[in-house]
Amino acid sequence: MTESSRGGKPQSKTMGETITLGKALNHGLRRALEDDPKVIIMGEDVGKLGGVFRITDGLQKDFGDDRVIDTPLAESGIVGTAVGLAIRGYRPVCEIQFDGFVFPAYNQIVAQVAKMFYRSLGNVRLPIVIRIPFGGGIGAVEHHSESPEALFAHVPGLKVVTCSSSADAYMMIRQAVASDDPIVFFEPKRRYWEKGEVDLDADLGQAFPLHQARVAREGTDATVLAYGPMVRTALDAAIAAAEDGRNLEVIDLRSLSPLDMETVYRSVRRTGRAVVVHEAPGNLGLGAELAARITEECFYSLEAPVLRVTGYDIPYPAARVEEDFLPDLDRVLDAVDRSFGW
Amino acid sequence: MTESSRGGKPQSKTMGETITLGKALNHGLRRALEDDPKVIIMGEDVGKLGGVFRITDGLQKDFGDDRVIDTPLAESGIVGTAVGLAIRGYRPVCEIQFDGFVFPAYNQIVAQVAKMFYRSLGNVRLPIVIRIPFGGGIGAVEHHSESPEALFAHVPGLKVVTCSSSADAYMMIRQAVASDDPIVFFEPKRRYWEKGEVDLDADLGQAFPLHQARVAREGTDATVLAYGPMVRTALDAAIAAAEDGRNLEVIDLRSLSPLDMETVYRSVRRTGRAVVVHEAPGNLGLGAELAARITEECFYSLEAPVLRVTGYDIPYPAARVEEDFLPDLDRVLDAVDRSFGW
Amino acid sequence: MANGEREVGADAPAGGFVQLLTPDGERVDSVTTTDGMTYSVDFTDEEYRELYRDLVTVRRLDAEATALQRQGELGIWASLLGQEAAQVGSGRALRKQDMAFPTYREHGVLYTRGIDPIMPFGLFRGVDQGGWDPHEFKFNTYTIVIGSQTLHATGYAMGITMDGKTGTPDGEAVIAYFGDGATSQGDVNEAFVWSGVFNSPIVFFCQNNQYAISEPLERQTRIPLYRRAAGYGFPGIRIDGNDVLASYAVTRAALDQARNGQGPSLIEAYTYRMGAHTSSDDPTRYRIASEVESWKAKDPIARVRAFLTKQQVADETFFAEVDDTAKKLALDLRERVLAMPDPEPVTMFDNVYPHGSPEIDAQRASFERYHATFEGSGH
Amino acid sequence: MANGEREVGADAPAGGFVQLLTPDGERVDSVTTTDGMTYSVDFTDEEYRELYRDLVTVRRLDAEATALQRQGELGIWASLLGQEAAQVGSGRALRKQDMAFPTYREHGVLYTRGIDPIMPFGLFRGVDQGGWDPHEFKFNTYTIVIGSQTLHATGYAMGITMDGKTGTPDGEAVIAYFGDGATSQGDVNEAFVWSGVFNSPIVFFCQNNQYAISEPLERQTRIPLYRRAAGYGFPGIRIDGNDVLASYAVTRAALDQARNGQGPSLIEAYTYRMGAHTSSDDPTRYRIASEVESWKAKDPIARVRAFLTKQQVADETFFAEVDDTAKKLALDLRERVLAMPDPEPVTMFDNVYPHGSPEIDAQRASFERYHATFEGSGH
Ligand SMILES: Cc1ncc(C[n+]2csc(CCOP(=O)(O)OP(=O)(O)O)c2C)c(N)n1
Ligand SMILES: Cc1ncc(C[n+]2csc(CCOP(=O)(O)OP(=O)(O)O)c2C)c(N)n1
Ligand SMILES: [Mg+2]
Ligand SMILES: [Mg+2]
Repeated sequence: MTESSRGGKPQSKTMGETITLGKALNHGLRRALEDDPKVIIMGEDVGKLGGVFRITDGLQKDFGDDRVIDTPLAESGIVGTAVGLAIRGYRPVCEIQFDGFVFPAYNQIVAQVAKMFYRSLGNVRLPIVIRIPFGGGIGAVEHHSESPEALFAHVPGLKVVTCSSSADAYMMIRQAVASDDPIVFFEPKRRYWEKGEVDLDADLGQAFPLHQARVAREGTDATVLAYGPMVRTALDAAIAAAEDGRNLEVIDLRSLSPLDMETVYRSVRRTGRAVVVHEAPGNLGLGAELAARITEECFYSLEAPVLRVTGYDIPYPAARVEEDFLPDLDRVLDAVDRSFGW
Repeated sequence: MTESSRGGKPQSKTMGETITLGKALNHGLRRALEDDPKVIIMGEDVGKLGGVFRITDGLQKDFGDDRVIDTPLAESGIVGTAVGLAIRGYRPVCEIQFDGFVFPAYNQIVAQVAKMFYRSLGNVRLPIVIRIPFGGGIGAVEHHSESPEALFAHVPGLKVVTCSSSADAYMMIRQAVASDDPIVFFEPKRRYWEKGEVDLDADLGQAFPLHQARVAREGTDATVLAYGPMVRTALDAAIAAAEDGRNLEVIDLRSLSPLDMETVYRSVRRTGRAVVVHEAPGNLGLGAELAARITEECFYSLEAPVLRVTGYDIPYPAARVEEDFLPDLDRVLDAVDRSFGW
Repeated sequence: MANGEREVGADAPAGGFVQLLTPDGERVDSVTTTDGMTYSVDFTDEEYRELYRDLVTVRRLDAEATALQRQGELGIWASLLGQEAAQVGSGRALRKQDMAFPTYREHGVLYTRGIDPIMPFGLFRGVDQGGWDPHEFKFNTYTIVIGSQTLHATGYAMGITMDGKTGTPDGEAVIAYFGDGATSQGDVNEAFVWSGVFNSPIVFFCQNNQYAISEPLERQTRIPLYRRAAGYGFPGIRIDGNDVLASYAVTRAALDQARNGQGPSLIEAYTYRMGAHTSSDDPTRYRIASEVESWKAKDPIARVRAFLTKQQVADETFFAEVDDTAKKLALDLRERVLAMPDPEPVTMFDNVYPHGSPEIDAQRASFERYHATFEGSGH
Repeated sequence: MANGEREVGADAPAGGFVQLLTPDGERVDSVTTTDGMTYSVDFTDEEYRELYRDLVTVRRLDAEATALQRQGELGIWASLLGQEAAQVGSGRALRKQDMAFPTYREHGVLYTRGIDPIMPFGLFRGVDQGGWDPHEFKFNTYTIVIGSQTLHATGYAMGITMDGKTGTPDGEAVIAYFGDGATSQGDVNEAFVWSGVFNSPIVFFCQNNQYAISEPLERQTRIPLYRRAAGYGFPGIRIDGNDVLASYAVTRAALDQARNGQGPSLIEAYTYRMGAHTSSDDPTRYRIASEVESWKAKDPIARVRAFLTKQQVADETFFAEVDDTAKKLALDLRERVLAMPDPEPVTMFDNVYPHGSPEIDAQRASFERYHATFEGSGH
């Protein structure tokens, strides 16, 4: 920034502010509330407290308790009443306090939210966003560190997205709220405090498409597929690999359902190797689907099978060993090595 | 059966009776109730009605309403109280009336049933069986034809099995009830009325292991992997393929978690081709996991990618078009053709 | 709300209920409950006759559906036989602006909303999952998963309050239908919590038809269901569910209270499922014939006919004309059901997402390609 | 059960509560409710002193935990500060054969069950998910998902009936703990349905500490919580949750009714969470200091001390000894917590399935192989 631009009245903001991912979500929700009077936020402790992660901080104060609603403590109730509010014309954004507490609402999500549009032959739209902070690495007790995204991505009628940076957090939450599709929005809770640049004036119409993957780092030797909290891990691995002379491409999937496979295929056809990284247990995780599709589509381009670096097929373990459960830089590099050694 | 054996007192039963799969389950549950006074059955309409599919027919009459319990209409309550009964020393067998009605119990299943053993450091065992009639093809309305098995197989701490024949139905339900692991037992509802031979005197100790896959038909040219209702479809396809000179091996997976991959690998290494068949939507279905594992393990043996023949990624459609949704003989053969054409 | 002596009608269960028309067709002028609510109706002769017509019509259509199912034309049917008064009374009590959330059995309420009675047949025939526009008719889709719709109804009612559409006589209100079995589901009880906390304009209308498939009421509760409401701080009342006048009067009053800003209430319509749970069910396995017989004497239609006759509000000519008109409607319905085309298989890919999905598009395309290969091959 | 005038104690909320010891340390001899139950205690001096010791001890241990958390030795802590009377009174009311199902905050009840107080620290330190044997101590694992344990408790109680262990004075009973927020969960309401239908020997013990994290009671109900029970057909009663005598007397009576075959009941212990929800919480965001102040005057321990002093049941020497012993226990606890070893990472593969799983075995083996490659490399 030049001296003069700093002094003068900025005509066109360049890249805007550097804020945490959590704050970016907060700004995005604020914009959504401003942009459409039908948008409401509901959940446990979202009001005065601003949510346990402060993602809704200040919103009830500014928009009133009719638009930012502290609900009774019952997740089925949160999502079930959101369905009714959506039928009434509202656009509810539901906050689930932690990943492990979404299951009381699972029935309403898979049997109602996902199906009402289909059931009603397109007559009833449910523009509902269900926000879920997910993933581990924060030293928490049971139920506070899970990655249940596959349990939603498997369900037709839902769309599932997740963000990995402040910029995406800000735009994607706005896009999700503006979409008429029911969307489960996973927030990488251990990245809430990581900072990044956000253009707060960005126009929704110009945004990168919500359901498109993004090449987070270009590379030539192998493709690392990640999303949410693991994008940072994958990028770190790519930096480390570069030191060993290996040039990894990192793709941030962003949309988990639908998957933007074109971006993935394009990369893997070039690199011939793919490694998928996620925190969720490997068995029937996103890595399985990605591996299956990549293999079918890029069969003759693959130099090695698609490898998976994931959580183990055990309940999320005690905090003191979670670092051994979670994929990290070393495990990603190990998988890349194995791919090259195939 | 010879004239004399029919007249005399049978010393050793040969293969026993020919009964429907549903009746085999009924016999198996009866045996389980007889064998262990701690076994109880609970669910909606399991008593006088014998369940909507009559799987528990006559059991309340013979074992009393303390052992075959008609519960209030609430699935979370059924599974949640089963947890308490299990802690008390009982071995509850819960019936969920239809696949689409298990979701109110999902929270209790994934956060409690699956985790109590882990949480308690092995102090609390929950020998619970959750029976779920699943799959389509019976011309039913919404929620009565779903295949949610992946939503359970993805969850660590649960074991998931399904049967495809009367003989397996009889033994597997007994094995499941006798196991201390929490087991989700999927019953192929549209096969309830298919008949097969069952040795009612079979000894539990001699049974084929519960979590082992079975080669349902030996073949050399390609491996078809199926489970539950699709095993019959796969076998039919194999017969049709044989007419075209293609010799398909059909594997009945039986256990969906854990998967018996050794049996699968052994076959695919031989045939070089695999097709997975299931009714559930393809995205993140069992086929994805099987494809991922097979590709990783048999990379250099595969002549073509593992192909999937599955339900589409849409809500289960109206009954009048379900035959177009469900994998059938033609679609299996088409996939086999595509595999050979790769 | 404790139901007091004044509410005990003929054949009332212990605890009594609000009854304005006895099984014999005697009118009870008005009923005042222990907490001071007075219920009565003030219908013109014409209105009485139209109520009768509704009752006969919905029963006749239901009978046609049962016949169609037996002939293999429907996959399944959930009959409302015996529950006509509960449904027609409460349905007619709704004002135009009120919204209803049904289960899978509210064909009578659907009829009162002015929806073409053929609508539910798509679902039961298996050609779709329900075809009407819930917004146009203010009658949501049928809901099969027990209890779910009570939370939808509660959310909708919260929205009415947020829209400022309560507190006046022409405000809006919601009615949520559910059965006796449903009262055990967590969702229904959460709906009670929510609507109490938010004082939402909603009437919970529970048709206690004594059974949840094979399970008698005692499997769901040990006290009368209307008393559940007291635990959440709003009124509960039991009505003779076979009395269309009580159903009308009490629902109308509860809806008006709701629209006036007085919050939720629960109505337990004490009735009986005269037929099987659905066409797949065999009730002889779990209930005795004499029980069904005793309820025949409380038929919801016979009593209105007796009343109309005694009061000379209607005569045999009228009754015959009603039967005849209903029959014609039923035959018309039958014809139209038989003519319902099977959907094009490829339409199963429609309406998965408002904004569509490239994955669905790809699957639709591959489905079409695949089926094209069979063209002319007899498939 | 409506709470009548006799139950109104000092500082009672509207509707009253059972109080046997006022905040000033005055004993109320006995309380008779409108439905004829009389509550009183008959403790020896020694028993009073031991109750006091329990209260002081659990508070002291809790304070140590809070300190340990601040020092980074625990990941999180859910303090029971302010709820000692509710927990110690109800915990001591349990007989040896009774089974308890706690939330994550029942450290006081855990203590009364004879479990080593270090046990919950595994969970909060992050070395395990809870270590004691629920069968040995008749105290189940902590449950974090709100409400789930109430159904487990109900099932366990059904099992007691099936075992024929009710209907006698030495029968068994169950107590299920949960908070005010939990009353909104479907599961808790289903537990009410179930236990009513099966007349199960269970006491639902709700610690209404006025908040569910930041949300005040009004977000969960518009009437007192104890009245919820009436909707399911069993008694509900409110007690002064800061009165250890009321907590003991009413819980003991409810458990004895349960073991005698008289079925479930609900106790609402009206109390206050003096600290933060957990160590991660900042209560200044949602509640005012004066509210906390007003509850300090109702402290559950001060009143017992005042009573013991007035009655000359205990003197300063005794109080000093109790403090001293509690302090020693706390320091011992601290040392043992600091000495708690981090688990071997590979143990995370243990106890996934009673019968094990080849998949877990394979992952454990590959985990070990992978880690072996780092040996000596500083990892
Ligand atoms: C969650 C769920 N569980 C089970 C079922 C299967 N089922 C359909 S109707 C029914 C009984 C419903 O009883 P009730 O609520 O009294 O309504 P009724 O059918 O008597 O009108 C059951 C158990 C279902 N539809 N949804
Ligand atoms: C199903 C579920 N949703 C949300 C949470 C997060 N959470 C933990 S404690 C709590 C509040 C509980 O309030 P209450 O029942 O009153 O108990 P208290 O903590 O006050 O003792 C919440 C919302 C949870 N643990 N489980
Ligand atoms: Mg019913
Ligand atoms: Mg609380």
